[in-house]
Amino acid sequence: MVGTPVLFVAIPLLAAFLIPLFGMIWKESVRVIPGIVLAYLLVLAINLMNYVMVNGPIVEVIAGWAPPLGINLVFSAFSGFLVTLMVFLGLIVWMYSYRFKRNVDFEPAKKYFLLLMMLITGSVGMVLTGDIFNLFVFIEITSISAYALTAFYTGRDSAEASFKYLMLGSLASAFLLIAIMIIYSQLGTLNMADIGSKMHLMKPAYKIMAIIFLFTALGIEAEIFPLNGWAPDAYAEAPGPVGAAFAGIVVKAAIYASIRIIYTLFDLSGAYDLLIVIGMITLIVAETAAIRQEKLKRMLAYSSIGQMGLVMVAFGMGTEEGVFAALFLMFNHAIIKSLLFLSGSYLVYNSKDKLIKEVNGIGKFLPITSFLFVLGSFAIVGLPPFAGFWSKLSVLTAAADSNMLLIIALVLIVSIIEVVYYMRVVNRIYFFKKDESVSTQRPTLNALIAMITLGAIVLIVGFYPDAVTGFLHRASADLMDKAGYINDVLTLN
Amino acid sequence: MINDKNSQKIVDFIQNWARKHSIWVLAYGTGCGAIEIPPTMTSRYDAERLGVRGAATPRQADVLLITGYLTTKTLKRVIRVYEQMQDPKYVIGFGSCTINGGMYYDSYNTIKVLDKYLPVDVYINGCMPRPEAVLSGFAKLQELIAQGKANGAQKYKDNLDWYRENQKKIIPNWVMPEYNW
Amino acid sequence: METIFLIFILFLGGAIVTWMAGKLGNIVQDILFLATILVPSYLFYTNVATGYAIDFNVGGIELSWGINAFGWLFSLIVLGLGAFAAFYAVSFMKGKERRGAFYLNFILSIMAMLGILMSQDLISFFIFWEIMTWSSYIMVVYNGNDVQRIGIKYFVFSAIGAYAMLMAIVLIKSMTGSFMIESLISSYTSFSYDMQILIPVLLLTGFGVKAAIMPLHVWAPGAYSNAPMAYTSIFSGSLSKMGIYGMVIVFTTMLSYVPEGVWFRGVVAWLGGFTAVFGTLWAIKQDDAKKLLAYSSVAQLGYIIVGVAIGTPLAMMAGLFLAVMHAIFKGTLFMVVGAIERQTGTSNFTEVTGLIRKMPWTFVAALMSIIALAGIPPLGGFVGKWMLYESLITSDHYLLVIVIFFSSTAAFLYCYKFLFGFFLGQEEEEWAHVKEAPALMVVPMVILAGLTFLLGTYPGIILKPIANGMQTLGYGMTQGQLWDTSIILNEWGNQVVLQPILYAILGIFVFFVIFVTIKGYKNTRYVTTKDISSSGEVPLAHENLTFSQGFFQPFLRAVEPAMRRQIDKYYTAIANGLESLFDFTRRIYTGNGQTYAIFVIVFVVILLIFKNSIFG
Amino acid sequence: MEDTLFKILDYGVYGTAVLVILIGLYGALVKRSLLKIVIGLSIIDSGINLLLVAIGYLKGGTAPIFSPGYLDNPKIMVDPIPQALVLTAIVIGFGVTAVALALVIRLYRHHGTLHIDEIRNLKW
Amino acid sequence: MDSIWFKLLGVVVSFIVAFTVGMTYMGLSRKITARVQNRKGPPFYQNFIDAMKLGSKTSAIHHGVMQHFGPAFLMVSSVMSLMIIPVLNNGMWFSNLNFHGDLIFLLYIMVFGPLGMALGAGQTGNPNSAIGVTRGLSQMVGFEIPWVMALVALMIQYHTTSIVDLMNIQVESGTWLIFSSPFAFIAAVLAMLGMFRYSPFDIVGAPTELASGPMSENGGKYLFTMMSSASVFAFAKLTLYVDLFLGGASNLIELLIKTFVIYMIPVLYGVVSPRYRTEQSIRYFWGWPTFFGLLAILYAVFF
Repeated sequence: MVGTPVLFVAIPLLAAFLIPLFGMIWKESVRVIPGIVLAYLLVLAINLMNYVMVNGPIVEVIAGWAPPLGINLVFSAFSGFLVTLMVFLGLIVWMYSYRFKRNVDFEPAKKYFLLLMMLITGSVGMVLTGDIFNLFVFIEITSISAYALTAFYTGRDSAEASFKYLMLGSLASAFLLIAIMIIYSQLGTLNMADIGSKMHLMKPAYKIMAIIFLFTALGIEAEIFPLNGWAPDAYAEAPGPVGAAFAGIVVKAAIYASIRIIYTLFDLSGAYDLLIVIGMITLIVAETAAIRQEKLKRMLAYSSIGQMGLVMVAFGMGTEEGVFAALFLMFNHAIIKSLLFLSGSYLVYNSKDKLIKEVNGIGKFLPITSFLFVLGSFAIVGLPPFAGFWSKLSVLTAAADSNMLLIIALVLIVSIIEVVYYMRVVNRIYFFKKDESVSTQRPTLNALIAMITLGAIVLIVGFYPDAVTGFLHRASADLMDKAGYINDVLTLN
Repeated sequence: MINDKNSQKIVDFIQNWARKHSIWVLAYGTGCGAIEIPPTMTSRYDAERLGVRGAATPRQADVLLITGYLTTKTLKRVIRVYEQMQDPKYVIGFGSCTINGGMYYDSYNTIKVLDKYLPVDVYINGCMPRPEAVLSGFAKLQELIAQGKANGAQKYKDNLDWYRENQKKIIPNWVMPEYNW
Repeated sequence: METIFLIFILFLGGAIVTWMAGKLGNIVQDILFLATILVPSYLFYTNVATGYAIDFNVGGIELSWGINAFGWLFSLIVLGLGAFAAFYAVSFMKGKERRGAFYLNFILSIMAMLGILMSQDLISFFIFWEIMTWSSYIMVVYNGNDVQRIGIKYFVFSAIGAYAMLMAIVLIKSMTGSFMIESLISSYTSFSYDMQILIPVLLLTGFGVKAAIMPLHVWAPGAYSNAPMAYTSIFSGSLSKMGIYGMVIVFTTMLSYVPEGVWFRGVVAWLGGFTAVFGTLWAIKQDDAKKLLAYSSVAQLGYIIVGVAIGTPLAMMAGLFLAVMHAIFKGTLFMVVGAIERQTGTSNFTEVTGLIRKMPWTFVAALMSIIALAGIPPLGGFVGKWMLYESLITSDHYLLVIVIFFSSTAAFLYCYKFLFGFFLGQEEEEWAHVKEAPALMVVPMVILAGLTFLLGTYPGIILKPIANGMQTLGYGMTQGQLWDTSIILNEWGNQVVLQPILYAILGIFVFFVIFVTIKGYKNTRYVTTKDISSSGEVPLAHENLTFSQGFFQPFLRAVEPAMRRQIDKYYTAIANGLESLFDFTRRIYTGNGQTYAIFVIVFVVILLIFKNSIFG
Repeated sequence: MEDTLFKILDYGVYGTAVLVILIGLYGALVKRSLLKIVIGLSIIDSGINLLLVAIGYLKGGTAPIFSPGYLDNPKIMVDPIPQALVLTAIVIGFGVTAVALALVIRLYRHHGTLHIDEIRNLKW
Repeated sequence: MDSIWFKLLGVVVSFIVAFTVGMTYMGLSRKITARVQNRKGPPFYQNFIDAMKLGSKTSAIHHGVMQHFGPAFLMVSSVMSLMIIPVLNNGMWFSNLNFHGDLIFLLYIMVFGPLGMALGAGQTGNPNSAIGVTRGLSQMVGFEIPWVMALVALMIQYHTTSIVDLMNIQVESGTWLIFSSPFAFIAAVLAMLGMFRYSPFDIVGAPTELASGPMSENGGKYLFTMMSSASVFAFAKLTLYVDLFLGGASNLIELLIKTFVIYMIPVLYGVVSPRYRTEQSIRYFWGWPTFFGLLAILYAVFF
């Protein structure tokens, strides 16, 4: 073991505070430091992951108070996998936005990377933490930096998007607090494992109240319909890499939190059905809304929401297969949707309104970016032999094993809608005449490396899904093993 | 054997007999004479019993029937039709107008003497000639065919330059392809 | 290394290398392209024997690749036609844009089709199926004409088919615990009644889309006509046969075990019959050669489906034989259209006329393929049709015979239209400059056209592999003599030896051609097509007297009631309705943050109200 | 009497907290001005904080830090954790409000109005 | 008997017979038409004279190679039909190359010629030819339906597709199929009206309308070939009807009588009829003839 989970929270937070300081000394450092930090964290995450795969979860106690009293961080196969994914995506986003524009001023860059580090801190913290109030704190860290990042461009629309996000985010934190209050007032503990072990003591009415408020609060972050009004706006108006970070990092953390709550904290079977129903509705509404979008990133945002709905459905099956499918879907979605956001923002780089019709015929001028976007499109709609296919297959297999014919049919029908709008964009990119008034922007080298890395992963996972399925199986087994989690946390000395 | 004169004679005889009894007529209804064709063909006079029958296109026809006056405008078409017919082919001038212009002798837009433009084998006079006269004209043509004397086409071939000259006098804008034998 | 892997790696690597090689020069790219098609084909036929199989494991899923005699039969269509089309494509694509992408998708399609034939498990079947779908999709939109309508339509229908198949696959997996086709077949009878119905329906939907069966065919005309012709020849020739391949497996294995199979057979056969009729009628109506051939493909696939669905040994043979023949002649015909389009710039009958003297070899290829298509005796199409009729009569599908015969007679109409529209009619000055297509395009066409003759004379050449394939599918050896030689012996004992008939036909033909030609040869002269008997008028150079507008107007007037309703329109209406609905759903996102906040509160309130029924 | 009073007070505190939350919700959901919405959100926060503190309160309890009676009888100590939570929540709420106000300023600059119905460029 | 030369001789003889009979029948039809129209009419051998004249034309034009092929295709179709249809039912004479006469094969061979001819007509570039061809093909689609229905009915009823078998059945049972499957006969005869292209179905070559349609650019030897082919084909078709429905014929005289009777149906129907338009013609065939065809099939299936 080369490090402890606490570093995942501490180092980026520290880096976030140090960035402005170092920036005074060496201006380039605001760009370099996050990279170094994230690279280190990635190495650390991979090492820890390997350790965890062999030795079981690491439970880190902060400030020496043992659970259930103290705050603890849990780096299990499940959370570790997500942390690794998030840190990796953070690195990709950093790489991409190293010089997003060719000449970025110092001030915006400083703020941007600072906020990005905060975002990663919060998200990683959400995944790692074993304490429900700590979760609240991390959510708030994430949210506040997300508000700021959404409003990063000084246009009026980004402020509007950010404000909507903020409104819903405040409600979310309010609900979360209420839920925490209910749980604490009933059980007198904030430790998740402890809550999970004592949940049977709680009165059902309070239990249901708590789960409703928790679910709503986390649902807002996890883009569940009808709580996701902020999402399309925020995705569309945030800078491209931030969109990728939302899709790949923030939402994943929120999903993790809600799933952890439903799987580990509560023992309500109705919650699973609720997940399926809500997930299905989210999927359908989002995909149908996406098909009529005129703005590229907004379309991607709706698609992202839809995918989250699908993840919810997969989690809602409650079987290990379902969890595996959901995790696979989350992984693929993180990779592919990031790829789409990253390449898509170069496709509409110079356009004011980011309209889909402005990508007409752009394939000739931005061959690699366009190709990667198309690759991402193919992958996300689940065309083999790309990564998305395997996750879709596992979702469907899990559904079939749970005897959910209707779910299979609906998912597939919605997939057809998904196919339609992605293919429309692909058609425009390659087979339409270019609009002369649209000027293209060639991606920088860093951005290209970032995108190509993601593209390569899409292909690798597509051709060789075994590259990740091993981890995913462990992670899903880990999530399903509620007793094991409680045991691991509470018996720690 | 084919070059043998006697056998050629026999072949000619048979062929001429066949041609004589199978006359497919392309009735070019240029003038008022066209009205005399139906009575000729239908039940009262029934030209078909002589083997005379209408042909649909010049490619299939043996006889070109110029029925009546021929305007300068129509001449071009008639020449065209005649040249599209397959050998052996015959022309029957029908009515006085084809002989000397008839009642249109001083018209500015009809041709007077058909023979200057197309090699006429048989003229049928009258204005109009009655079906009886038409039938007798066909009989005359049959006679000529049987004797091998209905060689207007050969005449046309031999004197093509002369005919062309006459034709071109009437038709100023000559757009037809030159007739290649 | 296993040869199968080598083949696929060669295909895949070759595809990518060819794609990238655009910078190295066109010649290099062409050679790479041809090598990528030919080398794996060579390896396949030399090193992969029937019965070869290999199992491996990807992502925790057992996969198995192998080839049986039935797949081998289709591999002839795929790789054989593919090789010819590849040579054609090299010349066809000369000087065109995005050749790399074309070559890439061409190779990928061929690889995917071979993969489908090699897949012994449903997952790799599906993977290759989808690779085939998207690579062909890219080809459909390749020219950029009307891609949002035609391309999306193609993809949506493909997706419907593929997802129906996927649903069947996951259901099968959950029931049998395995993705193997064999385990599906062996445990099919133990499924519940619902599943016994549902799974064939889903699978047949999936295959039916590719085979362009009646209600699912609407993508085909647009897609076939929109793709580059060099690709359409394998699109229509081989790719659609993959649907047939799947259907055959469903019919011969699963559906023959259950009593409901009879109904399936009847329904699908009748759908095939209707496909044939309406495909033909619409083909007659088309003025664009590509569209005409596209509808014709739909119709011809209808015959094949009828044969396959009836499923008696003779019918199956007929269907498979027609499948092979259709690959050959329709491949050729699309190549012909491609050649004409390349040389003249249009494929519209109303524009191009009188090419016979300019493109004689193309005409020969077109003529022979058309004769084969029409099913007229000397050439191969007849054998298939004949067997089809025999099988339909012997299996008591009398009305279906009439339907098929009607469509096959009506097919003469568009056959003639195709030949007349392009090659016959008046020669126009506008097309005086047209030259014969390059040798690289003509030679594949002519060879393929020659194949139709060869297979018409010696159908045993292809009937033997078909028989082998059918044995793999469980048809017994009892009818062995049926496909022993090129003698066709129908079930009622009428024996027709084809070769003497063909020789007689040829002999009579040659005799009369010579008679007509040399009689009075010296006095027979050639005249141009302007020298026609048109009431003495001389058509001027710019006057086109060719009859090409409203070619079969009287016929179409007669059948107009049947063609008044188009399935396509209903689909379009549904699609438009859905889009309007979706436009409505997205208005949920009003753009007002407060509304969203109210949504949240409402959500919570609803959950709180229904908490007992949800969590109770 | 005293018990009843306490009870009333008890429920009164809870009720007040809920009332505050509802007032805040009213402000956030019904008022059309951005500023009032922000204020409403703050009020929700305050209400929740109040509720949280109220829950942590022990009748006759004392502060957990160096207050009289604390050492004698740990049981009368008020649970410190809700108070810690409230402190954190207040800080976070403050941060959120600050961001919100910043955004409101920017929105006002761009749109020239604070009416939320007119700030709807992003929709559908 | 089985020598190939003997067979070839048989081919030649039956060709000559067919040519003669067909030509004579056509001449007779002209004569009959004339008599109905109160004319004297040409002699019955008039068609021979016409053919001879056409053969003796000394010049000809062609528009391309297909114009040579067209008449040849037509001849192939006629001669092959003749060879496949057994002329007499004694199984010895005029068996030609018939391979026990397969009906389906025959159906296709019969459309082979018109299609080839259509190609030849197309090459001429004459619009009338193409119009005629389209009309002919359309009409063919029309009359093939009842025709095939009738044949399918026979096939169902007697479980054979062989003409020879059908003839043998009639000989053995002593009942002609006209009596044992009357509806099939009616459908077939109504279809025959279209097949012979007399009025009202003479829309293909309509002389005044289309200038003889597909033939309009053919004169001399081409027309001669077509005429011969038409007469051979007519004989072949009549023989087929006799074979199928009238029990075949054991000698030529019987054959002539029977074929003449059959032949009179379209001729007499045609003499008194005007001309249909194409779609009227098609709809005609899809009306009563198809109905009778359906009846025939039902009859065959249920009885």
